[in-house]
Amino acid sequence: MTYSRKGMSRRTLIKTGLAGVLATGVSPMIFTRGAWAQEFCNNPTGDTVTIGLNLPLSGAYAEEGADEQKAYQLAVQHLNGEGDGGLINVLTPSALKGNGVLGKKVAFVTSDSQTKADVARAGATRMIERDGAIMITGGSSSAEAVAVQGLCQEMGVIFMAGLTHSNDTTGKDKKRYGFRHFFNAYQSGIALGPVLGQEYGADRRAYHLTADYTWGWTQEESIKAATEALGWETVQAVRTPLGAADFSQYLTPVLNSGADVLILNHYGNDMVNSLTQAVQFGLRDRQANGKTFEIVTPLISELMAKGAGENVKGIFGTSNWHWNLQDPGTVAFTKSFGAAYGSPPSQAAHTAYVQTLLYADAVERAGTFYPPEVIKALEGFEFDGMGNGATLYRADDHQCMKSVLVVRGNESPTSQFDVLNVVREVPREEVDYDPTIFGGELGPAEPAPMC
Amino acid sequence: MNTALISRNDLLLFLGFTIAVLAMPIWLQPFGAAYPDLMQRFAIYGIFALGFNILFGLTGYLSFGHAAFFGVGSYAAVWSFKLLTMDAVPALVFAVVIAGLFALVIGYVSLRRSGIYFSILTLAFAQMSYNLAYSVLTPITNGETGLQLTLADPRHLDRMMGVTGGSPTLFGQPLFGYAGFYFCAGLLIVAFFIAQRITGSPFGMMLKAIKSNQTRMHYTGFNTRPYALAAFVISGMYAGLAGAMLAITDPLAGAERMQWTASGEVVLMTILGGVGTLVGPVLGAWIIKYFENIFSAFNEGILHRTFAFLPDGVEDVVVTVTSKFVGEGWHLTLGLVFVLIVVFLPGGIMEGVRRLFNWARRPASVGRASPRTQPAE
Amino acid sequence: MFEVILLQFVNGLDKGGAYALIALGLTLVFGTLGVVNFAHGALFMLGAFCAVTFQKLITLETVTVDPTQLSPWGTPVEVREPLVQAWLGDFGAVLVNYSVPFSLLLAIPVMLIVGIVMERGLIKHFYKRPHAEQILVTFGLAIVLQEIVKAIFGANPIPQPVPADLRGAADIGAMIGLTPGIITYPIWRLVYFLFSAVVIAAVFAFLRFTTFGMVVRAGMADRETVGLLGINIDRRFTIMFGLAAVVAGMAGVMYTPLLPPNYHLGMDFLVLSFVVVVVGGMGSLPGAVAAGFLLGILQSFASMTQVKALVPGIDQIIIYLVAVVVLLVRPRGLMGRRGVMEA
Amino acid sequence: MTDNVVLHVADVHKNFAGLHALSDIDLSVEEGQTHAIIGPNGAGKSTLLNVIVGRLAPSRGAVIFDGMVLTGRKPYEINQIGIARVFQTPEIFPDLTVLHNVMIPALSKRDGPFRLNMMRTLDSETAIRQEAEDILADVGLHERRTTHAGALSRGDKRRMELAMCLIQKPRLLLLDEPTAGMSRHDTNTTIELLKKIKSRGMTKVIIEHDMHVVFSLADRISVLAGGRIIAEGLPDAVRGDPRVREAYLGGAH
Repeated sequence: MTYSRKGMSRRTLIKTGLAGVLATGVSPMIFTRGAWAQEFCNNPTGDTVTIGLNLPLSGAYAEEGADEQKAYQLAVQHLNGEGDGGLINVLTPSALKGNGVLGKKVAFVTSDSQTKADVARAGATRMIERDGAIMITGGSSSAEAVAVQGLCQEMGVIFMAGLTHSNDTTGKDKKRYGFRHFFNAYQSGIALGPVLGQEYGADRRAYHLTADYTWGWTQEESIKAATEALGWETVQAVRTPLGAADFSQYLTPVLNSGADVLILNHYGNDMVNSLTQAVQFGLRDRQANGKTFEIVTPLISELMAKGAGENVKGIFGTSNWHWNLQDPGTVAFTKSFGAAYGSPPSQAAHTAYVQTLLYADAVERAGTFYPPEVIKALEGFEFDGMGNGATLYRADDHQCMKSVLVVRGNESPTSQFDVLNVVREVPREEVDYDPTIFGGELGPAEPAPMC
Repeated sequence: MNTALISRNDLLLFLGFTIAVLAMPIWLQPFGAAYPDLMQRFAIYGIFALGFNILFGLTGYLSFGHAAFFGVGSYAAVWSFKLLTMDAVPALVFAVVIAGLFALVIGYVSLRRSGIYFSILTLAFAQMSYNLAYSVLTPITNGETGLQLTLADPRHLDRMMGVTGGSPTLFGQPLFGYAGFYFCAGLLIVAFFIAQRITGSPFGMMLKAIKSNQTRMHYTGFNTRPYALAAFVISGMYAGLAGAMLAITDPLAGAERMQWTASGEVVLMTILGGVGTLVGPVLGAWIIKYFENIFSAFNEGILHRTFAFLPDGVEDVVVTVTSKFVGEGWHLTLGLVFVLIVVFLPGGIMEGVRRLFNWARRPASVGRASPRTQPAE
Repeated sequence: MFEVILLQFVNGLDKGGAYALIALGLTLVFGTLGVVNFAHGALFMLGAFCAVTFQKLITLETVTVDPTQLSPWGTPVEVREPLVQAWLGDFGAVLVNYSVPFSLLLAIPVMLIVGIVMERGLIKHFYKRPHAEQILVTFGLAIVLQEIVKAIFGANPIPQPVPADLRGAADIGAMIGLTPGIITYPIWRLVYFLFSAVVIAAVFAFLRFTTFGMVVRAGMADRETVGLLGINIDRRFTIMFGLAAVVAGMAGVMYTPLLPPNYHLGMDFLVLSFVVVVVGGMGSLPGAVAAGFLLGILQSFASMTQVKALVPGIDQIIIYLVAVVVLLVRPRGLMGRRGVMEA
Repeated sequence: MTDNVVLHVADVHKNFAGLHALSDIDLSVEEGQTHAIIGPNGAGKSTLLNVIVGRLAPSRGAVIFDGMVLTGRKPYEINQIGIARVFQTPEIFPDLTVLHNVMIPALSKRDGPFRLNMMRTLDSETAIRQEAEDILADVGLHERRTTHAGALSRGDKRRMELAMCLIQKPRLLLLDEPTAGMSRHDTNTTIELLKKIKSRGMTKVIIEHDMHVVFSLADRISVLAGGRIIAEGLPDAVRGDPRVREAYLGGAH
């Protein structure tokens, strides 16, 4: 039962049932080499171009994954000229025409990454090897992002990272083929520091609970540096196991430690749980050193805030983006997403959407899908209108330099989505940093001979 | 049956298996699974399950911590790449030896108990390995991000030989794509052969006897502990081999491959395929990996295209219903498959195959007891 | 230092009680039916979602769409009126406030039905089958249950409120005459502890002092003989499974304010439950309680900075380390009987 | 007492939580003899057997076999010394074929307690296989050699277990009620079988309830009651001993 995929019409494919299902998602892997086409991985030759979405559809971050998927679908529609066009209308400068990318209709394939590095890599490999994906995007953790971007570097396929907040992604593990729009732990620290100083004063004693793995450590380090610069004292930094569920044994020592601020360097469900439990320990009703005890969650998203419910009220944190910003980009995107799905987008959805558009735009500007050219087009690209103000895709580390939001849990939400308030938009200049401080090497841009 | 090397039935099974494995790129085509990465995984997890079956299927000890050896194998292989050479052979050897030693220690302690107590001991050791690999052992494991190759790796042997290049090779031959698959397929076939020999050897019979009645073994003059330990170490080495192969085809070792869910996965593979059979665990591994990689990728777009021939309203209904079971709902299908298989085919898929086989041949041959009662001479 | 240790001890007791309660249903099923139930975590999770459902039901609102106003994401603004308060007035408000404890009223019958259906439909066919098959079928069932919950409730955790009067921490130090403000502990955790104690005691008394319990215990020892006496042991085993499901479900309901439940919750507690049950001794009720306290207290102390400084990462592995040590020193766990689950 | 005593149970006591299961047991079994141990239920017969094979450690005293102290050795070591045991409820390998059930003890005899011979095939063990088939022919199970042992009748299981012991050519064979629960016909077949192997010069210790079996096979008889040996001697002497009648046979005979 062997057959060449090339010779089959769509009709026949459908008739072959299961086989058809699988094969339709697949673009030809046997290249017809035209004189015009450079030779590289998955050079699209038909009238469609396929992008690969690596999403956590199962596991603890399935909600983020579902939201990202919605955003990607929306981005693909907009690129193909369907719907209201979304941010295509506000991106400046823009080479996007709303007729696909380089005239080719955009299609996508998906893979369930389960928020596991191994699985994410397997999924990315499948989408590259079998489904002919020209670009891989998505993800909900830094481990995933670092793993997949390493793979993409080897394969010569561009990776547009989704949710990843660790300094490593564009720091010591940065790759020429990997690009991150999301902000990072270091920027969280710089952005949050002044606001904390303003709200809670310069004389504070902080107690850190930190997720015991690389992301947690970088976050703790960044926040420590930022708060100590304010004059705060770090009483204690305690590492907690990933997925501990019950954090009470780490919270009891906080009570009589002499600290008056608790900083939770947790993410996702860990953060939801540790925050909920910390509030129940009465920490926020407590007085310490003559001040009201405070809790800070340096990285927070609206999904986490929803999970923590009431407990998040009045808590400070940072976000990459939030739907109730008032710039034209945000308004357009929120409207477009809301019209399609009936709810405002999360920051995961936003970064996913923007990454897709930025990639497509870079291809248009490069005039080719050839990755080294696309990389050149992305590196050092200055743009505006995507909801984060004027933004630079920094060439040195492929980190987007843009404003960062300091947010605070909403005391009186008007709807189930209205859980966070933007307290301050920290301008890009303030969260700028020297890309060399984290080391790492981007590696070569020439595509690997494989794939 | 006068050849001492291998019996006729075993030979046929082995040849059949070999052909099936080597022909994967052909027969997996209609299932959409005929791409190197997935076929490599089929081979790798096939080996993992084969080895697990030597412990669980033959000896009857249900380990819930085998992923630890798999993970240790991966880490060892990546370290071999980093420190020595990008060649696959030292990585494999190194991984198998380290995993074997690790299994020796854990097996020595865990085998002091049996039944569920043994299972929990192995689970505990594996979870400790996982938790430590994720956090405290980060200098060795690179924690959350996983151990990766970097340009700055010393690679002493390669330096000495003047070899450059950043991806795994076999005697200079790069191992991507189909080369990688045939490399894995070759190892799977060798692993299958060894498993088959073990099953058919006096040693294998002792393992089965331990599963059947340990008390009788003691009163028959056997010290069962070293037998069980040998089985444990062998299956640990299989797991280490599989882990190393995963690191060779994809040079990254992450802590989550040691988590209890990964250990549970190999248990499920084995039971799904058929405990104690040779082919069953491999089949089980293939099915679970197929679900994880292919079934999970059916999104609504693909479904709409598939059912495009239906009238619009019907199409929407069909797509809505189907999409609950594929794509992000693939776990649901997997769960249902487990329940159905174990309810209707307690011996796993292999029992289904056997039943089909018996059903097909029953009308033809009446006296089917005869072939095995023939004297061996 | 004294107060730190005392507080950690209180925390250990609290964790221990919770562990014992969470594992109770598992050890009941082990002890009476001899079934390795990998769906136990899913039952715990289902219980938690009974609380979610109850809360959603009593906070049902009439939604009137105001088409003149648009939300920022472009949909018409919805004006919501809570229904229960409209119907029941003040009692409605009490209901909303105490939604978690009240949802026990929903959880008990629901979990009983779930348990009975599970046992009659599936588990009873597996009493004589190998443990491996029990594991596969219950694991498959657990996946199915959690995927159904995910399809209904989504994957994000859903917070459940602590009743307003029980929020915050109680100063238990001051109650026993220590300096106020030193030994404080969340009220809801204390409630959970008391709840655990009551449920465990009730189950224990039920098995020890009722005819039903006696028959079940006799059935555990020798099923056939009890059957020969004309007692329908099967029916009682069904009820036992239902009871175990109810206990798991109640543990889940009351845990929701501490841990906003998501569909994955069950798997997170599955391994822990098994460790508690095995350390305690398979099927032993007092064993599970003892193991719960042992693990809780040791985990609590292992998480102290001072201890972690001595043994890095000890808090990551303490539970498993205790399991290994206990099983090597006491082959059948703390209070296990000989020959149970050793085949 | 003659010089060719092969098994000597010397002054063995066994207490279970203060309960005297065995006291002052002194027993000598001569090479080649069949020694029966009889006694009422709860007399301590099985406890004694368990002490001999190493399943239970005596509270005091020792078991000496051919000059070697057995006490403190593990069951498998005791088997390797040359002591095989038939259990009251057959301990066999129900999932394996009858032939394999019998080959396994033969391999134990040849290879010792542990050997990692995984690169040979079972089919190449022709000598062992032949030996097993011969023994199976002896016990009348040759036709059933490919059936799974679990499917055998109780009587056949017992005979197979006997074959599993005989193939090791043990120097001492311990039989725990070898005919318990058997029909009269099966009992007689088993007696014939045991008589047949008597000529092979194997020493046997039999625990038995059935007097018909005991008096058909035993060379010497020890009578156990209340954990003590109350009489010992040749069958006829024991039969006539009034203490035995009182303790064991009661008034019935």
